[in-house]
Amino acid sequence: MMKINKSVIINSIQKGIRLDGRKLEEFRDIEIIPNYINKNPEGCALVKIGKTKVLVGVKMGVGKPYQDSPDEGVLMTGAELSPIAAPEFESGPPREAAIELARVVDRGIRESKMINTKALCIKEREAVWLVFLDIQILDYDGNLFDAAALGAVVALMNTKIPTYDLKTEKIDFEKYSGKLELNEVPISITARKISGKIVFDPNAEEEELVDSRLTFAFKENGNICAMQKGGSEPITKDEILDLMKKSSDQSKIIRKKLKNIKIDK
Amino acid sequence: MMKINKSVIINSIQKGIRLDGRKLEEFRDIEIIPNYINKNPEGCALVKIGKTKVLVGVKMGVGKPYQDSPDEGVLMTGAELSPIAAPEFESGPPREAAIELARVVDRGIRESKMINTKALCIKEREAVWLVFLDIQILDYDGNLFDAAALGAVVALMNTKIPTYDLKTEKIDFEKYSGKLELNEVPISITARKISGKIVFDPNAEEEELVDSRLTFAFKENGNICAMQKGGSEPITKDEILDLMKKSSDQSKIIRKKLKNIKIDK
Amino acid sequence: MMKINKSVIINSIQKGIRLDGRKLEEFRDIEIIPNYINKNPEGCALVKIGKTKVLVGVKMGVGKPYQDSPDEGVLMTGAELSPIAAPEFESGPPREAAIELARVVDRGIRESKMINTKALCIKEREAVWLVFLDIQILDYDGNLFDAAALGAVVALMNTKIPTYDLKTEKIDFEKYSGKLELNEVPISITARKISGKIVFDPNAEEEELVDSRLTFAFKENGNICAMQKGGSEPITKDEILDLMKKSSDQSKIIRKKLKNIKIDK
Amino acid sequence: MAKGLDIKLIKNGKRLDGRDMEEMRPLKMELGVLDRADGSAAIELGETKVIAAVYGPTKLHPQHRQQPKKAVLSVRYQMLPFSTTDRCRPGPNRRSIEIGLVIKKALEPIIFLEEFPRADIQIEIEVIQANASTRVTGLTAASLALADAGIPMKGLISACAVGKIQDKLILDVAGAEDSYGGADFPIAMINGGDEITLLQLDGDLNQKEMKPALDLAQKGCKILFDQQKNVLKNTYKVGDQK
Amino acid sequence: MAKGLDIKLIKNGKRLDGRDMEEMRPLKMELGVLDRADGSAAIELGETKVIAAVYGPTKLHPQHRQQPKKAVLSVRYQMLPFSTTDRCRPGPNRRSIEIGLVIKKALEPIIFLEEFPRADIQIEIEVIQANASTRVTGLTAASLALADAGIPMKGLISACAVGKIQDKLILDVAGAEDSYGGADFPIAMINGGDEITLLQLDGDLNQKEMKPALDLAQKGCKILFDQQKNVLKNTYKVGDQK
Amino acid sequence: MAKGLDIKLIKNGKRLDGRDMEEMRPLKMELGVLDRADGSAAIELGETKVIAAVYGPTKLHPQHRQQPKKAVLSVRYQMLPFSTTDRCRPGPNRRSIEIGLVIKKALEPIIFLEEFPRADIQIEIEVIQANASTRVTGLTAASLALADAGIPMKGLISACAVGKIQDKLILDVAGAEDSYGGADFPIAMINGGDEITLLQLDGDLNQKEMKPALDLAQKGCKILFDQQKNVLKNTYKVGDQK
Repeated sequence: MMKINKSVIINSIQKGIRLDGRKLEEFRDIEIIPNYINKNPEGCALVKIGKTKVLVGVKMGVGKPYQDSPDEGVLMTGAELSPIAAPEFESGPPREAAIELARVVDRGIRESKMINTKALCIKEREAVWLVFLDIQILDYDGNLFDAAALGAVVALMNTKIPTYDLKTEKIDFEKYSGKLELNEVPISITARKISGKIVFDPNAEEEELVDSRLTFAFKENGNICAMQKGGSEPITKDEILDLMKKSSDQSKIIRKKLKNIKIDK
Repeated sequence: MMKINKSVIINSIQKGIRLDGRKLEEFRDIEIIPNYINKNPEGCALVKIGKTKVLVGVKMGVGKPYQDSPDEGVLMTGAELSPIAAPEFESGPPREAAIELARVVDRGIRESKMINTKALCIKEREAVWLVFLDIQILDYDGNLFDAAALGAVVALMNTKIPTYDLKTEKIDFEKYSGKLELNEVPISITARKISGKIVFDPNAEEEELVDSRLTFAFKENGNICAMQKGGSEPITKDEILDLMKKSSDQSKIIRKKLKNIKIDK
Repeated sequence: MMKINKSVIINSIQKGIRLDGRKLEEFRDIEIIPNYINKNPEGCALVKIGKTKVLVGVKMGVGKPYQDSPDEGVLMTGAELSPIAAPEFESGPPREAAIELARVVDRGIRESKMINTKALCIKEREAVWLVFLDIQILDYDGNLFDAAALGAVVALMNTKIPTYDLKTEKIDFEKYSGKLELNEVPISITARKISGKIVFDPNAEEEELVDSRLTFAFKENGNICAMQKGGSEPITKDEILDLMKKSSDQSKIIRKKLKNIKIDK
Repeated sequence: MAKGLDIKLIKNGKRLDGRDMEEMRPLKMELGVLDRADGSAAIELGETKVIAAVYGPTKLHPQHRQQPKKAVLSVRYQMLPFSTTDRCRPGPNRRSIEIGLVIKKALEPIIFLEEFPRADIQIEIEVIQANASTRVTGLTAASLALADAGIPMKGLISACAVGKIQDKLILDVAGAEDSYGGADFPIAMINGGDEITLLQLDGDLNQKEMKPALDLAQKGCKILFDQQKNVLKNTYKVGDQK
Repeated sequence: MAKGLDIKLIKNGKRLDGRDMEEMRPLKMELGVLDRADGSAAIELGETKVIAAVYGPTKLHPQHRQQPKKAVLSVRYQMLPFSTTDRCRPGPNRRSIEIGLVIKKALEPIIFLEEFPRADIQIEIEVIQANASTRVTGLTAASLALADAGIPMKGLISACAVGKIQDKLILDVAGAEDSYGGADFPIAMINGGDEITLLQLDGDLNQKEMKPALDLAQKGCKILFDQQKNVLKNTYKVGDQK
Repeated sequence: MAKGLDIKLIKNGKRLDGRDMEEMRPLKMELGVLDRADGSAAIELGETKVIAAVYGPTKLHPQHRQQPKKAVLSVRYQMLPFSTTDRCRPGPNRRSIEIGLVIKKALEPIIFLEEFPRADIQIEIEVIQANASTRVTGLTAASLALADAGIPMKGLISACAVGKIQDKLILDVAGAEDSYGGADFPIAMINGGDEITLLQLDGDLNQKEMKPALDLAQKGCKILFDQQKNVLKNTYKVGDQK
C-alpha cells in the first residue's frame, strides 16, 4: 500500500472535502449481507463499510447461569484482529485493541437490553443458553467500531435457537425451536476529531490521524446506552453535545437502512 | 535510589554495626496493622518491616475437597511481586522468586497445622471452604520472607467465615458464621549470612549481598515445622544449630509483639 | 557432536551403503523393554532404535465421555521433545514437531481401532476410562516416528486397568481389574527419500537431509489405517506404491520381533 | 449486573448510604505512601481504596519499543484478589486491560512526554478495596502520583462517576447504585475544567440528560481537584499559587 | 468420531447428497476477495467455505528468523468460532497447528523461495464454514492467493479428499461421509499432475486400493486445477497459454 | 497430605518395607546413560528412578542473559506424566519450579562457573518414576551427570531425605512414610561432608532433634557419596585417589 503524505490528508480535511471525495460527515457505502453463511452459525452477517469487511457469527451453546442471575442467558462477545485483515494485526492472544473493540460492541448490546436474556433460561440455576458472538475482521480499512457493532446487531437479528434436550444434555443444531427474542436494536456511531474537525467513518489512513474518538450506542428512542472515548486528545463538554447530535442523526440513517433489508433467511 | 558501594556495606557488617545503625541481629521496626481494609476481605493485615510493606488478604470461597481429604478445607497461597513494589519485579506470571515466597509461607502455615481444616468441611466429599491467602508486596526494602509470613499469620488470625447455603450454592459475605478456627500460630524467621556474619532482617541493599539464607517456622512450643535454605553458599551443620537458636530467640520477640496487639476488629 | 560433512553422507547414500555400514533400507538394532518402569504407570515401554531412546507410559484416569460417544473410553496422546534429548528441543509448550509426532502416533492407534473403547465404559454418559498415552523422548538420534509408535503400541499391550468405585469416585491403582482390551496391533513404518534414494531409519544427521518422508500404519491384515507425508519435496504416485510395499515388508519384520518378546510382567 | 431493577435506591430523599444526590463519599488523599516508587499516592473514597505508583522516566527497554521523540507511558490497573466481594483471580483480564488502556489515554494529554525521548514512564494502580468508582479513583491517584514523582505536567486529572437512580442524576456511584442503578458514567477532566480525557457510559441516558450529567461530573471533578491541590500544597508546603 | 458405523451412506447408487461416487460438490472460486492483502482467494466447495490471504514477500522480522538464501513461508490455518456445528474456541490448537504445518510443507515445493532471501511470505487461511475437506480447500485457496499476489511459482497446488463408503472409493468427502465413512484421504498435487505434496490418511485402506485411490484423487485435483486456471485466466483476462 | 495420621509405620521394630530406621533403599547408579547429552546419569533408589543430563558449557543465547564473568546454570526438574500414581500434567508447575530453583542453588557452590564466562550449563532432570525422595535423588544424579560431562567441580553433591515416624528419625523416606510420616527433611552435602547446600523441611522437629537429624542425613550422604565415587571410578577406570 503506497502511503499518502499525512499533511495532504489533513489539508484536505481542513478544506472540508476528503481525498476520496467524501464530505467530513459522510459514510462510505455500507453493504449488509445477513446470513452470509447459513449452515453452521445460528446467526451471521457480513458488513462492508467501504473496503472494511467484518464477518460476525453467533453460535448458541448451553451452560450454567451466573449465580446472581440464575434465570438469564449469557452473552459472550469476542473479537479477532487476525493478520488476514492487516499485517500489523499479529496473531496471538487478543491485545488491547481487540479487547476494547469486543467490549465496546458488547456494552452497546448489553446496556440496550437488546437480548431478552430471561427467554434464554432453560432451567433456572441449571441450564441457560449462551450466546457466543464472534467478530472476525477480514479486511481492514478503518472504522472497525461501527462496522463490528452493525454486524453484531444484524447477526443477532437473524439468530435462531436450536433445540435442547435436558435429559441427554444434547443440542440439536438441525432443529430450531425459535428465534432469539430481541427487545431493542442499538445502533453504534463513532465520531472522530482530526485536526479539530469532526469526521465520520475514516479509512485506515485517516484513522491513523485521529486525535480523539467518541462512540455512542443509540436505542430506538434515541437514548444513549453506551459510550466510549478513545484517542489521546481531550474533548470539551460542548464538543460532546455536538458530537452526540451529529452521531444521533447518523444513527437514524443507518437505522433506516436496516429497516429496508431483509434480515431473515 | 542512589546505590551505596557494596564494600562499604560489607565493611560495616564486618565491624558489627550496619549502616543504618542496627546491630547485626537487630530487626527494623515492625508495624502490624490488622484489618487494614475490612469491607471485602475476610481477613487482612498490613505489615511494615522498615520500609518493606506487605499487604495480605484472605478471601473465603467454596469448592470441592481433594479426594484424599474429603472432609477438609483447602488453603491456597499466592504471592505477587508486582512492579509497584520495585521496578525489577516485572509483571506477568509469577516467577521463581514469587513462587518460592508463596510456597515457603504456605509451608509454615500448613505444616504447623495452624488452620483446623476439618472445621472447614461443609458437606463431606461435596463442599468445603477454600481459604485463599494472597500476599501483595507493596514496597520492597528487603526481608520479604519474614514480612509476608507475619502478614499471613495475622490475616488468618482475624479471618471470619461467611455463611453458605448448600441449596442455593450461595455465599452470603455480609453475614459471618464465625471465625476461622486456628490450632497454632507459627512464626517464621529468616537468618542470613553475609561475608561470614549472621544478619537478620536485611534491607534491599544488604539483601543483594546475602550469601545464604535459612528460614525457620517455629510453633508455639518451639518446634520447627518448616525450613528453607536459599542462596548459593553452603552452610555447615554447626552454623545451622547456631542459626536455629538465634532465630528461635527472634521468634519469641515477635510472638510477644503479636500478643500485645489487638487483632480482631 | 562433531558434524560430518553433508556431502559425505549423501555420497555414501548414493553408493547404497551408509556411513555406519547399513544398507539403505536397513534399520538399526531395535531394543524393546516392556515394563521398563512398573510401579506407577499402568503400561510402559522403553524403545531404543540405535541411539534413539523413547520412553512411553500409560496412565489410566476416569472422566466424562464425549457426548457423541457416551459409552466409549477416550485416548489422549501427548509427546514431549524436551531438551534432555537434544539441545535444540527447547522446553516450553509443545511445538509443531512434537504436536505432529503425537498426532501421527495417535492416528495410527485410533484408526486401527487398536483399543476396544467400548470396554472402557464404566457408566454410560457419566464415567469412562481415559487412556493417557505419554511419549517422552530421552535421547534423539533420528527416526522418532517409528520409535514413538512402537513404544506406544508396546506400552498399550501391557496396560492394566485399575479398579474404580463409582460411589466414592476413587481409583484404586493398587488393584487391577484386568488388562486393556485390544483389537489390533498397528505397526508404523516411515520411509524417507534422501537425494532420490529410499532410506529407512535415518540417524539424526541423515534426518537433516531428508527431502520427504511418508509414514504408514499397517494393521495385522496388511491394510493401511494411517498415513502422513512430511518434508518439502513432492513424492510421485509410483513412488508411493513403492514406498508402501517396502514399508509393508519392514512392518512384518517388526511385527515378528514383537511376537518374540514377552510383553507382560 | 441487573441494572434498572426495581429496587428503591432513594429513601426519604436520601441515597441508601444517607448521601444527597450530588454528594461524594468521604475522601482522603495521601502522597508518597510508598518509599521505593518515584512517586505514589493513595486515595480512599468511602470504602474504595487505591494506591498508584510511578516509576520513571527511565530509559525504556527493550530498545525497539522506544519512541525517538517522546516517552512511552505504560499503565497497569489491577484489582487485588481480596479487593472484591468474590475473590478475583490475580493477573490481567479483559476488563483490567481495557481500563489500563483508557486510563493511559486519559493521562497522555497532560504529561509532557516529549521532554523524555526514548524513556519509559510506568504507572502501577492497585485497587486495594473496591466499592465502585475504582477506575476513576485509580486515575485520580495516578495523576497525584505523577505530581509526586515530579513529572512535568500541564495539569492534574480528576475523575469521578456520575450515576442515575430513579431518574435522578447522582454523583459518585457506590454500593447498590452500581449494581441496580440506571447508569454508570465515569468521566475525567483536566484541572476540573472543561476538557474531558476519559469518558465511558454503561446505562441509559436521555440525550437531554447529557449536559446536566456532564455538569454534575464537573462538579465532582472540581471537588477532587481542590483536594488534589490541597494535598500537594500541604505535602510540599508551598504557597497556594494556583 | 465413529468411523465405520453401520449407517447406509449409499442409497440407490447415490450418495446421501445425491452425488455419484466420483462427483465433487459444486465448486466456486474467486480471486482478490480482500483489498488489504497482497493476494487473496475464496473457495466454496458445497457448504465448505474458506478464504486465504497472502502478505509478502516483506522483510522478515525479527532478523534472527531470516534465512540468508530464501524466503520463510509461514502458514496459519484457523477455523472461525462459528464455522463448525459446535462452537470452536478461537486461537491455535493442536489440530490447527498440525494442519498449518502440512499445508506449509505442501506449498514450499512450488514457490521460488530462493528469489526472496531474508523475506517473509505469510499465508492466512480462515475456514469460514466447515463441512469436511477444509484443509484441502484451504490449501487450494492458498495456492490461488499466492498466484493472485504475483508470487513466482512452479505451478499450482490443487487438493481434494478421497473417501471410502461401503467399500467404494468416493471423491470429495462431505457431511456424514466424514463422520461415518471408512477413510479420509486428503491429497495435494502439483498442476493436477503426478507429484504429491500433501498426503494424510485416516481410515482403512487395502494396499490394492492405494493406486485407485491415488488415481481418483488425481481426477479431483485435475478438476480443481482446471477451475484454478479458469479463474486466473478470467480474472487477469490473459490468453490461455497453459 | 495427612502427615501425622495415626497409622503404624513401624512394625516389630522394622519399617513397613522391612528396613531398619537408618537403612537406605537399594541404590543403583549408572553413568553415561544417554548418548546425545554431554553428560548423564541415572539413579534408582528403590522404586524412585531419575535421569539427569547436562548440556554445556555452550555459548549462552540470547546474549543479554550472558554473565560476563561466569557461566549461567539452568536447571529444569520435571516429573514425567506417568511417573506418579495419579497422572501429573506435563509442563512446569509451581512445585517443579521451586524444586528446580533449590537444586540450582545446591549445585552452584561446587561448579567452577567462573571458568566459563558468557556460557550456559544446562541441567535436565527427569523423574521417571516417583516413590518419594525425587528432588534429592535428582540432585545427586545431576551432580554425577556434571562429573560425566567433565565440568570442573570442587566436589560432588550427595543428597538424601531424613524423616520421622513414631518419633524416631529415619533415613530415606519412602512410600507411606512420605504421606503419613512426621517430617520430610531433604538435605544435600558436599562430598558427604559438613557443608550443606540444600535444606528444606516439612513436618515437626524438636530443636533437640536437629543435630541428630543432620547427623543422620550426613550418614546417608556419605553412603551416596561413596557410591558416586565408585561409579565414577568404575566407569572411568581410574585409580582411587580420593
